[in-house]
Amino acid sequence: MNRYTRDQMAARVAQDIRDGAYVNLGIGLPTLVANHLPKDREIILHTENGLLGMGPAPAPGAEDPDLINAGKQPVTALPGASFFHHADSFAMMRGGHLDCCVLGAFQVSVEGDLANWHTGAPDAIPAVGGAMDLALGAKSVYVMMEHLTKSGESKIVSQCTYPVTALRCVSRIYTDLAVLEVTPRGLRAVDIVDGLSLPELARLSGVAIGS
Amino acid sequence: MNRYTRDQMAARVAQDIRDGAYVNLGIGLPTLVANHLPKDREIILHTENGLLGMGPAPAPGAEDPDLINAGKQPVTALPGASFFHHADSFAMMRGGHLDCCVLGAFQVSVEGDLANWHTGAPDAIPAVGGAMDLALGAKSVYVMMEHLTKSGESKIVSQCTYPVTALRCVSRIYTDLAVLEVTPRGLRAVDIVDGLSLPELARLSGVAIGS
Amino acid sequence: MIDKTVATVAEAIADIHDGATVMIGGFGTAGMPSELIDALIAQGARELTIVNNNAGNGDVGLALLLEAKRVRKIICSFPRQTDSWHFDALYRKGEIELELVPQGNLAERIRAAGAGIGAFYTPTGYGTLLAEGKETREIDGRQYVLEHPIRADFALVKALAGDRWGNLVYRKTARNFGPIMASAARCTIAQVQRIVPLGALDPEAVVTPGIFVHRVVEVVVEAANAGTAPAPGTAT
Amino acid sequence: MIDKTVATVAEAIADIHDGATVMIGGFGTAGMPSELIDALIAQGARELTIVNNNAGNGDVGLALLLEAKRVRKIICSFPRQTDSWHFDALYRKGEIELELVPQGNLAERIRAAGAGIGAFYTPTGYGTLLAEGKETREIDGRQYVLEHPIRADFALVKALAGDRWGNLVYRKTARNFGPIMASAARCTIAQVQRIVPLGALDPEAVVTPGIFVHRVVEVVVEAANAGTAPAPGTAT
Repeated sequence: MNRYTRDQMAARVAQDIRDGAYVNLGIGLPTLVANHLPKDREIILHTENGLLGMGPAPAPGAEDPDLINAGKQPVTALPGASFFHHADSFAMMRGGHLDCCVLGAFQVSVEGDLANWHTGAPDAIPAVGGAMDLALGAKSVYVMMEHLTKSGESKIVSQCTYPVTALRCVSRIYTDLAVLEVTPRGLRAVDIVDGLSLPELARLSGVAIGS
Repeated sequence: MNRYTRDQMAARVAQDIRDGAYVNLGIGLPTLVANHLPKDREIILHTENGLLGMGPAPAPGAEDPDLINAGKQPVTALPGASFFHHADSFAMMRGGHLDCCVLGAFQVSVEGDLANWHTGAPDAIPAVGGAMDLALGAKSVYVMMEHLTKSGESKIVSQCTYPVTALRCVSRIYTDLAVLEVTPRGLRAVDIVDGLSLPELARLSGVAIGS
Repeated sequence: MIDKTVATVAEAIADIHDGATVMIGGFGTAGMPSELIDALIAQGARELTIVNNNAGNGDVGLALLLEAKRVRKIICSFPRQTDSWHFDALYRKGEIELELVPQGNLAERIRAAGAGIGAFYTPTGYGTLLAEGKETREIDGRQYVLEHPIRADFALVKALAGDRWGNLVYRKTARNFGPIMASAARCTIAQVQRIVPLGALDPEAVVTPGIFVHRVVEVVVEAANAGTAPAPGTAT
Repeated sequence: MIDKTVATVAEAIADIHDGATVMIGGFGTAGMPSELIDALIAQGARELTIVNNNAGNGDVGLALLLEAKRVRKIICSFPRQTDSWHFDALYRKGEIELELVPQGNLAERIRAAGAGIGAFYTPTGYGTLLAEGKETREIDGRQYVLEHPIRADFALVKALAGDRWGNLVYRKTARNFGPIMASAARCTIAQVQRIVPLGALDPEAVVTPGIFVHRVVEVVVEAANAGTAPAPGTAT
């Protein structure tokens, strides 16, 4: 079976982010999107620890421990950047000012419920960070994830079995097999990887998917 | 009958403000207090339109229309001053960070209820400004007012007949006749103008006053 | 490329529609975006709901918008001033609706709109006429009133300088309501004394990050005219 | 005269009592007031409730306070990190209580304490495990959870510079929780890289006005040592 690579997925997400958008890229896979933002668009990255106008990673040796992203990795600040405190930063998110955020996920339901903070395992140490604020704050929430778990189960589900992060928040799902839109009438396939049919995608997913 | 002058009242209030205090002086009579702050104390004035470290009025000709106090009069900013927006400014008040505010009043009740924003007259255009926030925000609320109305009625009352600004908020009352403390057991006279007895003060006030 | 600058105040406010809720920055005349208001008067939008601390001073800015009878309702904390004659006349004739809000609640309700807070309990106003009919609650032995956000279609603010991303810095006490109003409107329009190149504003000192600003217009101000002289002694 | 400067970190934190609630600034190690924490470890206060975004990194600062078993409870948003081994061990042994709060609610609850808000309705967390048992309400068609302020006895924050009035400026993303924590504690103690003369800080750029700060202590930092290197890849 063909699969989109991680870079292809990131490029596909990047293509859907409009010029001038304010965007927050979550930890992990979504970070890759930054490498694929179209050069002819100016997109402003937000990091919830208090920076708008985040730039790429610094050159080796130029790291500044006071200039990091939400993943605590060193970053840079572009001309036009601004710093602010945590209450103001989350006001930007909760207040609906971000155009888009891109998040990883354990599961997404057909209604757009997101589970990405907790496996629910009894011995897991829970940690939530900014996940819940991001999931409900941005105008569009894009999820990037593998379509199937390592054991072949669909991460797209009728109802989340993992603890949810936020309800009915996801707009689009970008996987290694397809791009899906969450609509009031259920999931709709926007793109499918070459060689995979819509019925086969739906069968692998275990949920209905329209075209 | 002897009376304290307005400047004597202001000086008496000023004497009760400790070194290092953060203070908001209301519109009108309380503004006079600024002229009487002891020279050996450093007292930081707050104005609710966004300035801590307010200084005296500027020299004639040096007025800056962008640097005003809550009464919209030109002021100056001292070294160490800071500017902030209205939500932050009222957070300082509501959050209990001011040590003291000094307010004018129409009436104060024996329990410390304050009425200073509205005469209740049916044709009056109501206006409240920051009065309610000041009255309940500061750690100590000092009221400065004439003891009696022009027609000789006491402005210290069993219960306010004017619409209240805030309940049980006043700590001390400075009038042209006395300085009174609001205590859980009622009013207590701290100072009385020369020649006036406590019983006579209570009679003029129409309420019980302890010593 | 992001370029939020627009050439003229007329263009900046062109799409303000009849019936819009418009926040207008300023405390008295300090921070009042007079040129944007003048353009709004010329543009002609009617039946506006205005959010401002006051209800106009003298014969400038907001006072003229009121005089032109464009305002259906005003939400403010201190309408009555020595020079608020246009508001006073309309109010006494019953030609304008007034929602009077204590100044701190006004600021916090605006901030709540920008910050996505659904409602909040404030101690301010408890037990007064201005809390009549509002839900109250005792929390940890103190009494509070439930207050809701104030959102707007447009915010008109005045700042000292801005860049093409919409970052703003203000000047002294003219900052007042600008930053919170900018966050609470669907479309925020800032008039600035100068538009500066991207990167010219210190990122540590930006007061309103560009995410809250949609249009920036430079208004050239004569030095002698940098603000309208305040009316001394008018109250808060 | 107002002089909030104190000579040593030991003096600055001397009165933190057993059982105190202590807010500690920082997001990971950026903005973490490590020298104040080291002094607190040496001072010996026990049974503390700590409010921080995380639960310690590596073998520095907050992690060492945990290791020394001085912390009864931690209120945070993201305890589990690749280098949070001290917290992990205590948690698995049941030797520390955890109150997990979504990061935005954590920030807003701290801000609410500083701003005198009794409680507020937030959309964050609605319908999740972290809102179980909490009051909810629908407002204008959206669902919200009621959240309450988090207050502290002491706040320990790290800033770039401060003056004798307690005015503070921060550095880049080390600002994070410092300004809101400073507003939410009865006693706020700031460690700064340098104490500057009154008037040296631009009043337009002061981030924490001195009213929120009670003690300022200068901590000399070697250039090579200006911060602890972050652990790349550890999560938010």
